Amino acid sequence: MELNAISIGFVVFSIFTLGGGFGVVTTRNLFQGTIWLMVSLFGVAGYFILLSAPFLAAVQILVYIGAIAILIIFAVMLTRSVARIKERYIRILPSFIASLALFLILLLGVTIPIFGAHSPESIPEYVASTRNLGTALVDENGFVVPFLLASVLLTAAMIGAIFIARDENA
Amino acid sequence: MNVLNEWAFVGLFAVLAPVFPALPIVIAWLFRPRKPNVLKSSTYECGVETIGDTWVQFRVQYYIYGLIFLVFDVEMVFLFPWAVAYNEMSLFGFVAGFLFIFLLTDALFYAWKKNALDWK
Amino acid sequence: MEELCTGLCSVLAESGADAGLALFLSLLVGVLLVSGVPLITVILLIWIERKVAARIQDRIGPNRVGPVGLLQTIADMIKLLSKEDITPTAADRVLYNAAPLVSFASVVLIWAVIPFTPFHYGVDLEIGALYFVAIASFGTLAIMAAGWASNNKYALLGAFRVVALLVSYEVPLVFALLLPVMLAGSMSLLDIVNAQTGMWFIVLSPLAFVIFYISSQAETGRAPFDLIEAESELVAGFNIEYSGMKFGMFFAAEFLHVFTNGIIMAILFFGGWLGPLYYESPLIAFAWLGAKGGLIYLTTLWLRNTVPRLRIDQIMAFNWKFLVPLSIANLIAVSFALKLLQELGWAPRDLLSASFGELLPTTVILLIINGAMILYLLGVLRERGREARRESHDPRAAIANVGAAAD
Amino acid sequence: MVPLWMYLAVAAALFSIGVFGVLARRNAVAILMSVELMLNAVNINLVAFWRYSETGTDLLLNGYAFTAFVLIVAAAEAAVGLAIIITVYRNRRSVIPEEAATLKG
Repeated sequence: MELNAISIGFVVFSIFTLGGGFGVVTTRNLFQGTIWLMVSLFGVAGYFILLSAPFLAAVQILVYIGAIAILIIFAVMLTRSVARIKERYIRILPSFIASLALFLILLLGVTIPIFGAHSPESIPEYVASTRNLGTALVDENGFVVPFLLASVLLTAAMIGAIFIARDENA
Repeated sequence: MNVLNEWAFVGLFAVLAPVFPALPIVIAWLFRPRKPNVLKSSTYECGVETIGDTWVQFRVQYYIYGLIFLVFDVEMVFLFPWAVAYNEMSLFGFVAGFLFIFLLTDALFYAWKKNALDWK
Repeated sequence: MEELCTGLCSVLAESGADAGLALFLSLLVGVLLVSGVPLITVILLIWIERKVAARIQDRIGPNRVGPVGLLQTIADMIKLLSKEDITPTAADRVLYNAAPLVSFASVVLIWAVIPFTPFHYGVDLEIGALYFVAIASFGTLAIMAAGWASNNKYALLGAFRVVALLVSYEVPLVFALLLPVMLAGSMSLLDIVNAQTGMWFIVLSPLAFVIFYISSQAETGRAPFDLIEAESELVAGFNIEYSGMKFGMFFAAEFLHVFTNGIIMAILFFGGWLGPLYYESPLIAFAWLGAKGGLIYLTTLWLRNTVPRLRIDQIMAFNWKFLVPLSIANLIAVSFALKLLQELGWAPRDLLSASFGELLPTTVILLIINGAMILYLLGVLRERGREARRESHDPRAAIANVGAAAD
Repeated sequence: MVPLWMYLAVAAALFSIGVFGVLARRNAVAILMSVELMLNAVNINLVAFWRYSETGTDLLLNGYAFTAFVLIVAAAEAAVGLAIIITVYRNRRSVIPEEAATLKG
């Protein structure tokens, strides 16, 4: 892995992604946890750019930093416990061992089969643009059914969430 | 310039953009007077002692607005590609996009009828 | 800046520098050139803002420092530099200090994609229009962080109200933004400008421009949506605990944001640099863009100084019950009509190469549709206004209204 | 370019961090945030496999489109999940999942 813009970007975004992830699971303060989550997801958006999917990166920032962060912060403020939760963690050691084991299994199971394969030189030069995605989304041989199902899902989520969260007494 | 060089430009811009506002703040840090005292650096509350915690309870309406915004924002994931491909698509493609928007409008209509859009 | 970058890059590479280093240096020069534009304008903007406000309110405005008060902003900056910078003990120091930086940076970053002339721009991203919306969300998060990190009730309440306002008005903004993207068939701002060679998008979809204009006025926190600095109600809003230069940064960001939105509107709806003789020289093209953006900017100042502030419940009701349904209806109506025309063969499928004559039937039909919608809306608004006036004359209803407002 | 396995390794690490958060945190909002981390780890994998797959001449959009769908599901999950947390908190004054297990016999 020689030193160039992409590898520098990869290292920087890895630090963002993993550091943010650690921040999320370790901070006691949920507001700071949200900010850490956004740092982590910003790193993921950076990966998308490195992987030539800038549209997904922009959408990632729009959806997570623009909307989900705000929503989580609103929820944190709404559910602030009067009695602070004393202990941060439960079952800390078993959880740690379990997730470490999972990480090792994933690492071994995922990297060994593809190690060396898919050399960087063989990846396609030409990548799909947003226009290709748009055409495929509404193509009857493409993704038109999932496209409409996504709309149904969002509608259901919005109606359901409003129904649950609405305060009838107010 | 290829695609990644463009993003290198944006990345460099993103690194430098916070530096511009940071410069005057750092300069101010060099020159400004420093006379802190307990009263000055206490939390502002119209001159009286702060009562209780900062974290007052908020109304659920904030969450509802955030929620509706989230759904419409996520909708953009599909609507932007749809708009970009608009000129090339057939009537079928337009109808699919129309249905997509129409379903979401239903949800907005539901919220309206349930008075979830009122500030209360 | 593309040609400059590649030119500089090749010169540097020929002089024996490492290729990567040459690229980095040329990119750096490009970044400094592009970011110089907003940084220099912001100093001028504050002066224009104060001068225009003063003229509208029948005052003279700054006129002491320098010719016609031009150096007033510099003097103010020096004053702010010498101010003590108070950080409350209870504040979250990291977020408290980072918030003004992110707030300002989120506005400056928009300038990376703005095409100044056909050949001079930072970058021409494939997703330019979406980039503009995505970057703005950093500003929202910065305001939220500023309110929370101050650890002050009023700051947090102010931040909540502002963020609720900002996210609400982003919905019609993005729906209105979809129309230029749809007409041009591209998100790149360069393509959007080039697609307007035949006809400006303001003519093809005036309603989208009106929606975009109103919601960007709200996005920047200007009157009648200026809950951000409703000093008479919220002490000062989210920036109550800020002082000195950090406080100044929030304000500089706001001033710059208004102007940036003016430029964006000029690009999306008024054809950017297009105008007579724009191809003669990049300077003329740049002047056209500046003139159009500046004119839109002046109207926002005019609005700001004439329209009174609304209550938050009115602002929210206006957005969710009027602007959002309207923007959706507008998108559906225009896209349906255009698709029908394209299927009939009356409208060109590619605006990038369509001439004025080819676009004429489309324009007329779209204008009729938009006009009908606008007339209908004006009727609705007039009726609502009449109702509101009738209610306010009825003393019992007025008392009920006061009770609702106090909640 | 960075080899594919590096992206997958980072995604695996992010996923494991998310799993740890889900198992060990007590606050429901924190658990939800950890779930978001896991979903994003999956998204990294999807996009990386999409980018590195040898397509030849025709364009494969499956990975690209699937990521967009995962994003939508993540958003819907966050919206409904947080709404449930708010309601549970309003009724029971608690954000700890174990304490809201009234349906348990």
